[in-house]
Amino acid sequence: MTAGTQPVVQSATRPAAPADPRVELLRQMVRVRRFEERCVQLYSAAKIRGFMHLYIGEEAVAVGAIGALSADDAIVSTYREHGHALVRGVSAEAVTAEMFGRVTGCSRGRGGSMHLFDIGRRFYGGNAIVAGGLPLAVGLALADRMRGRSAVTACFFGDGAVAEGEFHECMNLAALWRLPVLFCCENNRYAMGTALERTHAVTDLAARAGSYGMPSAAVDGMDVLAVRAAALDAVASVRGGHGPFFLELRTYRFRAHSMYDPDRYRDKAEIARWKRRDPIDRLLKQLTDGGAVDAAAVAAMEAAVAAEIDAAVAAADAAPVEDVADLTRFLLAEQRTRHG
Amino acid sequence: MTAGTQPVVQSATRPAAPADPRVELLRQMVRVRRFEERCVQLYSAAKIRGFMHLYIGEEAVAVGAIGALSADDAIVSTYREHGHALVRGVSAEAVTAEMFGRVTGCSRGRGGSMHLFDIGRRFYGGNAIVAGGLPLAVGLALADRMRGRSAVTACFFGDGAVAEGEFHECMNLAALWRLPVLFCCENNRYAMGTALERTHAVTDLAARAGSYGMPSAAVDGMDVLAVRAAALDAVASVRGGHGPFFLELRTYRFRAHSMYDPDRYRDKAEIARWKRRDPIDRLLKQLTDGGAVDAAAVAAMEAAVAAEIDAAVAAADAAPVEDVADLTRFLLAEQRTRHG
Amino acid sequence: MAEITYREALREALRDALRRDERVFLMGEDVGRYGGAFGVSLGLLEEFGPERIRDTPLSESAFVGAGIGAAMNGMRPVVEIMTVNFSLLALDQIMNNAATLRHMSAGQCGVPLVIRMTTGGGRQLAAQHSHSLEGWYAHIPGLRIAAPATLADARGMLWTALQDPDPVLVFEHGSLYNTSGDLPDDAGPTDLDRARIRRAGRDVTIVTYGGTLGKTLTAAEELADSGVDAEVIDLRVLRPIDDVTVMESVARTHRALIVDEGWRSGSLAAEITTRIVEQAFYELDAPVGRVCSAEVPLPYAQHLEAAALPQPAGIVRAAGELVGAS
Amino acid sequence: MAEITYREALREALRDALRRDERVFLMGEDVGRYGGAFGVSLGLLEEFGPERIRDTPLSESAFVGAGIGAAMNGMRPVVEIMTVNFSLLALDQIMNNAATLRHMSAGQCGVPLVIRMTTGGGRQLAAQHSHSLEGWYAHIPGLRIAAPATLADARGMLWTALQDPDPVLVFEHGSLYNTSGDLPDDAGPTDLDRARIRRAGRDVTIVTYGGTLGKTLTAAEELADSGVDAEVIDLRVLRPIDDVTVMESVARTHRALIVDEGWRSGSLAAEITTRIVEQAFYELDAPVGRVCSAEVPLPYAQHLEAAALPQPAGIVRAAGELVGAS
Ligand SMILES: Cc1ncc(C[n+]2csc(CCOP(=O)(O)OP(=O)(O)O)c2C)c(N)n1
Ligand SMILES: Cc1ncc(C[n+]2csc(CCOP(=O)(O)OP(=O)(O)O)c2C)c(N)n1
Ligand SMILES: [Mg+2]
Ligand SMILES: [Mg+2]
Repeated sequence: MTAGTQPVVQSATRPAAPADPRVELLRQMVRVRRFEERCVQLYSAAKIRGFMHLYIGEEAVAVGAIGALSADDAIVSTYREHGHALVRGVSAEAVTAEMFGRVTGCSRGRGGSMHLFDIGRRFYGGNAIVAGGLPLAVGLALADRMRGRSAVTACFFGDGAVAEGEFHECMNLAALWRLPVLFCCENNRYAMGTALERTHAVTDLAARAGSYGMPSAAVDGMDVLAVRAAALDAVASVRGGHGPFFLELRTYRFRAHSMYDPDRYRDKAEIARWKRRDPIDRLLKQLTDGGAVDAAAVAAMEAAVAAEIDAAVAAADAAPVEDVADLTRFLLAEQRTRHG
Repeated sequence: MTAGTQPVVQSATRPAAPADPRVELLRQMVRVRRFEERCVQLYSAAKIRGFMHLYIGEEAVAVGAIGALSADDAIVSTYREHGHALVRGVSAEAVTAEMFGRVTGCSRGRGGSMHLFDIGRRFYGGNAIVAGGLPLAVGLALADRMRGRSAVTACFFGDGAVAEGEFHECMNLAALWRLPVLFCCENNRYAMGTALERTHAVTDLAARAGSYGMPSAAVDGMDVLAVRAAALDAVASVRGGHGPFFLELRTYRFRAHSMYDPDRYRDKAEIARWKRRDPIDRLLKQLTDGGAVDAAAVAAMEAAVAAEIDAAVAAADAAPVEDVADLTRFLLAEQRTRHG
Repeated sequence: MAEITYREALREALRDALRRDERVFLMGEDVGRYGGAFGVSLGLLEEFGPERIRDTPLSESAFVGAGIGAAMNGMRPVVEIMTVNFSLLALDQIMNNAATLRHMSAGQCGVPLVIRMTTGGGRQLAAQHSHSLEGWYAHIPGLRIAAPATLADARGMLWTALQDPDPVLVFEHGSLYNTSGDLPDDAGPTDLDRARIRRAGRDVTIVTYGGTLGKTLTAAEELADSGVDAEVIDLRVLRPIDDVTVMESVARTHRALIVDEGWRSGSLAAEITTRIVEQAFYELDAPVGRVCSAEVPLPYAQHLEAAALPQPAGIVRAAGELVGAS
Repeated sequence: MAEITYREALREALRDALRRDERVFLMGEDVGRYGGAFGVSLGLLEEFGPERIRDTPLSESAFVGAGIGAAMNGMRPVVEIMTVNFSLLALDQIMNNAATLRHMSAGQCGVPLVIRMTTGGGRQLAAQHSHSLEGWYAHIPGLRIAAPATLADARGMLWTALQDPDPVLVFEHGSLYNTSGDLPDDAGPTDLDRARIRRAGRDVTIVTYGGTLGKTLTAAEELADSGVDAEVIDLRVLRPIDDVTVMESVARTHRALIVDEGWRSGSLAAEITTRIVEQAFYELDAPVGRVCSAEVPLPYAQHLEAAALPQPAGIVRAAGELVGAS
């Protein structure tokens, strides 16, 4: 997208390919950011309920890492997955409607913020049990391998999840069987209110991979270009048959853990320090400095994003809810072969 | 004990101090070995039932490691714990009676082979859930630390247990809190029928400790002197306040996993190769070559051990069983303070 | 008398225990610097320090097991599992160690441990964060299971649990933390033995506990308006169950309804029903009824979740049917 | 017709499934080189190779979860958890993923997974190795729970389970592996829907399943000697429960006894009892009885263990009392 001459991207999910691919990375980050900023308002307005975990500050991770995947690859995510879902192509409307509890939501309102699903896009859901998604990722990858497919399964989880037993079991199993799993550790330095140093005896998480014989890389998760480059390498390694890869993405959440969290445990100065590394500001500056975008282009981008979100919210708001009579629908498959 | 001139040790649990301390190590290994050989007969005679896991071949580990502990230190063990219990000082009679299901057993017949307890000796039991004892060890050590005691908790577990999530959680927690735990990994190269290489992506288990920042050592578990030396160092490190220590004891079980196991998965040549490294033969040769024992001393030792075991079996055989009316006794404490 | 919330009552109980007995300490995820996921332990770290208010890594099995080990070794730990949903990760430790060690060792050791956890649905937290599994735990011999539903029990059960030589699990329903009311300044320990009649009535016995007590009392008032006088029993302790209080009530009312947020099949309500059948069959004028959660993972959407959970209207309907039945 | 053991029948079912459907594979601890802890899969590694007969590390949560993931992605895994005792370590995966994913995703994905495990006591394996927790699992919506008690079901349930688009847990009682008898050579799949009357009778309905079916049939013969004609129902499927078969029987006999190896409080027996009360109360001539395990961790000593478990004598006594009751 060059300085205002090209038409503004109309559809958020199918943008006209911009000249400089970095502009699309910027757009995706802005889109996730603005979406979640709107979510905060919608939560205050009690349109969204339950637990909601924001990704604000961490956008470079989803945009960089998921951008390195192909459409055949699978993704397993956490409860902090708005960004993952949006970047993967789940529409803002489907996500919003889900959080509004509407039948047009990507899980028909059954999941809410923590359980966005889009199996058509191989997005195997947000999982709200810390580390609970890792075994699924191992199994998805196992099946792809057994079925002779070259797909990679990317599995997102936090620094806190690394302390769970399941992390260990899954790292070992994936490495032992050389499965095509890309372990994406979003190290935002806190598990709720518990800082990295009070969770882990050794805080260099990427180094852990070595004890499973797994290759790894630690990347500045506030730099979307670095994330993307590292993820492309990692995906190539996994797809090349070299077994799983552990990618540590060093990032920070600018907001509290969830909407319930008064954020008493972090130093304001620390938050301010990290905010100076805002991944959007950083890329924007690079692009502006290099002349790839100008103020008008950015304004157009913001306007398009705002329009997309406005439309999503309006559509979600107008959407119906699931019929209560369908409460137990989907508990089991609708068709079951009977035998014997 | 020098060549036949000294009286034969009468009590197995309180031997007269022999001149060369290695002789006592030999005696303990022989005692554990002969005890278990008798167990095999007793199992065939259906005197012992249920699961029974033999330690034959691994005696140097218990004798060397437990010998390095003091009476105040605590021990958490597995289902393969006859050796640990005997070396800790639980009488052969109490162990036999336990396996006979008698009220004089060290768990009054409720536990059997897998659940030997002697809390007076700080022997916190055999645990039959693989890795299930590790969290207990962490907690015992935490309490000792909080209570200002200098005790060490030694926790035994196998190579297979290292794959369990609990291993990871406990290693991290003990290291993070710098608790006085001695992790004793009895690496006998098999978890039931599954060889080390098919369980672990990285088979150097001691190296794992590094990823928790924990000091470690790998020792020849067929050499009781090496085990003892390494354990003394490790215990000193833990007691000295340097946090937990991981000791890998490289050993081998000469018999099948349990009495149910037809041992189809191991190569006969491999077993034969390891038998040539029998820890008892090895020490015996050293002691004989050096003149510390002669044939007569060994015969006397064997006779004393046999006598102890005979007496234990006879006593266990004559002992009564728990009254069936006491089935639910010990489910809860007999005394409970009522409030409110 | 002071106005106090359920959350504050729990905190007072913890503070009191930490002051009275130096063997007591609190351990769990985010109990310290965060102040507890539901704010229960806010301020305790500052008052008692990090040795006694211990933030743990996300390692449910390890820190619950560590609580067991510490309890066996002279301490009186209070372990907080953030919610019952995560307790599954520690269930092996609870079942195979906490509940079992005393018996397996023939009384040589005991596990005087208290485990607290939040339970229940109703806050739109969806399928993985809305379980009501206290009925499951009540199946395990060797445990005592408490479900404080009132301010007095929130304040009073902890100390009693800490005096118990055996493990006690305390289930705090997530909907209760913000409930408030007056509590006497000298409110003391409450027993962990007996159920309580929270509303006396003659026509039907409604047995419930924890998060559904409030809904049941609401239903009882509605029933009263239509002339049905319900007796409401708060079980308080789910293991062992106080059969006497239940049977005496059924002997008076001849009708019983159980309200339980667990999924219907295999619920605690089934156990209570069975005990009534075993012990008071000939007193019954109608089949025992139960109002439980629908057998479905709890959905996020408010209207679906509400439809899945026991509600006053459903309780009124079920009780009305029972009283109508011959 | 050929003489076959329960173990062999299970093996034949596995072999058959592996041959018929290339998506099927077996995964678990020691299923390969060892041949299965109880010998069920002996020889299958040699026949089908290590890709389809996969030995796993001791990592219950990881490999059960991997089975779930593989099932979601086009395979038909059979996961063996060596025994129910260790399944607690995988319970989070079973409850929060296997049983939940279809509903939570509004039907976008399903988990056509079969999990097999050994259950039960009676072999002097002591407290940590003798659990009967299938009743617990029967509480979880989204699962189907099977308990093959006969050779025909050992041979026939697996294929049906593999056709199911949802997760099926199969509980094999440890005491059954060595039982033997004749099975037709063309023995085929058996349903996972209905209970079966294993012995017809008029005086009392005895409902049981799995490891206690044999004991119950023994008791029924003894009862017959003393003139009591017991009908014995093998539930076969513990979730969903076939109420119709049970209620029709109770409508004939007017008396019911449940025999269940689970601990008494909170047992599956309580659920069956409650359903009978809910659906057939006015048919009952006596309270429903239950014979369950004593509420104690199972002890090692033979005489204590035997006293803790349901036994024919206790079943005879309980049924006798029921028939005696007015
Ligand atoms: C097993 C489990 N334990 C506890 C929780 C409660 N909880 C939700 S998120 C969270 C922190 C997780 O931290 P991390 O893995 O670093 O991810 P982040 O939230 O920072 O992205 C906790 C403790 C949970 N959901 N699951
Ligand atoms: C959690 C759990 N899973 C499986 C088992 C069954 N099992 C008992 S011992 C064993 C092998 C353990 O191997 P390892 O840790 O190496 O100890 P070893 O028996 O070799 O001493 C297995 C699989 C168990 N007891 N607990
Ligand atoms: Mg984090
Ligand atoms: Mg081993």
